[in-house]
Amino acid sequence: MDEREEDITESLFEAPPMAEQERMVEAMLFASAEPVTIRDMEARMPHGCDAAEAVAHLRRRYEGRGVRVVRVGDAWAIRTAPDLGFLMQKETVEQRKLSRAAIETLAIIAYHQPCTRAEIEEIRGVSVSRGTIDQLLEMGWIRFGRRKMTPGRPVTFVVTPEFLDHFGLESARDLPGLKELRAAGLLESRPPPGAMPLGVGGEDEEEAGGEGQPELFDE
Amino acid sequence: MDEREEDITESLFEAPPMAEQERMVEAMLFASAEPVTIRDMEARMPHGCDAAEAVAHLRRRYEGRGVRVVRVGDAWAIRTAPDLGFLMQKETVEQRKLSRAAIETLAIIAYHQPCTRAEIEEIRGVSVSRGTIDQLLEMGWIRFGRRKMTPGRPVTFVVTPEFLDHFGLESARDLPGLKELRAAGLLESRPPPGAMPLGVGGEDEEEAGGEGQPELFDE
Amino acid sequence: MTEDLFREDQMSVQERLAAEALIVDVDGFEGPLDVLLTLSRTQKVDLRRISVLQLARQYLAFVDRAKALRIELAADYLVMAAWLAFLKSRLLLPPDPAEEGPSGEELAAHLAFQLERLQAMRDMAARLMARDRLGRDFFARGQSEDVTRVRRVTYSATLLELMQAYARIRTRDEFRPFVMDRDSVFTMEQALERMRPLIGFAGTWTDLTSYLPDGWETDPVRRRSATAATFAASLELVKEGHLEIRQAEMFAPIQLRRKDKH
Repeated sequence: MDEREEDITESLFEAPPMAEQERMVEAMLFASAEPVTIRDMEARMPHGCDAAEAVAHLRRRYEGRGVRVVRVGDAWAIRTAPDLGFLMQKETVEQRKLSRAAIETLAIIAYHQPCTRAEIEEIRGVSVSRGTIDQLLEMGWIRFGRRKMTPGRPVTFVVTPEFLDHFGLESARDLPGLKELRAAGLLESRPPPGAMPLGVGGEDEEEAGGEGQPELFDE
Repeated sequence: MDEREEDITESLFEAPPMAEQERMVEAMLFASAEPVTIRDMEARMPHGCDAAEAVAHLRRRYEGRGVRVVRVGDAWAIRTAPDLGFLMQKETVEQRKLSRAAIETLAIIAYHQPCTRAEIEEIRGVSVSRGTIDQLLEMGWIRFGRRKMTPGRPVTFVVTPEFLDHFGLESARDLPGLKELRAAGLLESRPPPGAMPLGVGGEDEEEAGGEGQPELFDE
Repeated sequence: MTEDLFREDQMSVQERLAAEALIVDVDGFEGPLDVLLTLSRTQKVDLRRISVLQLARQYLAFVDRAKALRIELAADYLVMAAWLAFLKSRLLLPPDPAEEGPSGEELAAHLAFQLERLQAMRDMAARLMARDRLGRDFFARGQSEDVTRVRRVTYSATLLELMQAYARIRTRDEFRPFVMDRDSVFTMEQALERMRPLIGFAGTWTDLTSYLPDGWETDPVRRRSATAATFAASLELVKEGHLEIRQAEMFAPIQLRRKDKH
């Protein structure tokens, strides 16, 4: 603790050598089960450290080892190499069984985020059953995003860092097949021409939005 | 998992190379919640492995690094290098659930900000203890807003960026309304009591964003 | 004429069998779009090359079959059937230039797009779930280290708890907004409003009671309220620097005077 204070007060001195910074980052990432942000690491390191560079070094060092340094959104974590999963039966946590509706809803949110409830319904062609969104929220895989700037300002859903961590994704941009889907135009929202029977969205959105908020967010 | 069985039955084949065994030991020591014995490791590794030797290799590899392989009784574990303990303060934070009074008060402030103590009490229907507000202030989830321009000029409370950060919101306006809560299945479907004077005007809300006011603390 | 056309494309044996097979687990389907997607697979082509006309026939066969077997279909299945019948007629008949709205081809293209999009999302969902997953294929640190003796207590709450708390309050049965009998209450705001224009004339010390509003001096309840409000308003004006206030001794009359700005 003394070292740290010293470094803050005597910031005229240089930051520790990069090898030392790498050790610090290594210790912090090892100690935490959750991903740690660069900002968080730097807040704990002596003044003048470059945690991002230290992590980059560390990541290379662990290539091919039994644990890996992985990126999760804005943060970093150490995770075991997936090919060694068979050793870990003891650690395996019971995976909660998700319904098909929940899995599809999750995928739609991930690929279309920020995504409104009406959009989910439009894509699936059925209304989102009570409890599906609830379950995904509770698992911490989705959260509320910014409201859509469309009439009624409906709430949106986006995926969380926990989602990325769980599925081993660096960012939502790394979702499998994202580029192909975009190239095929399957992520555009295309308004249905005239009256389509599957436009569960249209009307609902109007309703959900139109009245949803004025009482709460009086403008 | 198949690999393992294969290795057990086909033990005529050689054990994996030592580098591979070292990876396995590394992953197990990392992921295990408790120190692991050599016997335990070998039981989980393919047949013919020498966990003790693999641990010895791993231990040497970690010499001088940010974490070390240490012996705990007759088992092994990965631990932070002692000189880096100062980085670990954050990991020993104790988490407690917020009391019901506190979370209700917080919810009211979030939905109605800027919000006076009297308004909180009117909505909750019971008085708000001083400790509750103090706790929320201390946690940095609420702060003082602009004084109300009503007689007595009571202080108001608003939520902070830390609050938004903790709850993964981009703004307090992204909180779902009652109707949306119900739609998401978070609320039993009973309509809210009719005409409730919800929320303070838009103007006030705008002002909440303003800077902390010096005259706030003039009493 | 349209009727004839319908009769002409009676379902083939194959379609009838396909429809029958679907009927078996109609409960297993998630709405008409799901059924359409399943039906489209029998065409064994890329979804982009799907024949929407043929698909419409297959779906109508499915609905007819359900009716024949006296299976109750949910309303949205029947809405879809009606719409597909309409679409079919649009696709079969030569376009009528006088007719409003999108063409049959446009509608068919959009339906094909919806099917392709739903299929894509299902594929992606499957790819997602098949990925290496935390806690199953790869693992986080298993051991939390107790390195320092410093223990800070932090309080946590989830967004769900926050929203549920709010919902709980807002839907509480016994909740009633507090309402007062306003008839005999003179508020401070009213008093302020009344006094502001008057105080400009109070160059000399004047008794506070002279500021009471008309009709509030006699009834004791009203008089009490008006006096309190006027007194509170006076204090407010003093605080703002517009007024001076004095009282010679306990229970003596309270007097007011305009304060001149320097």
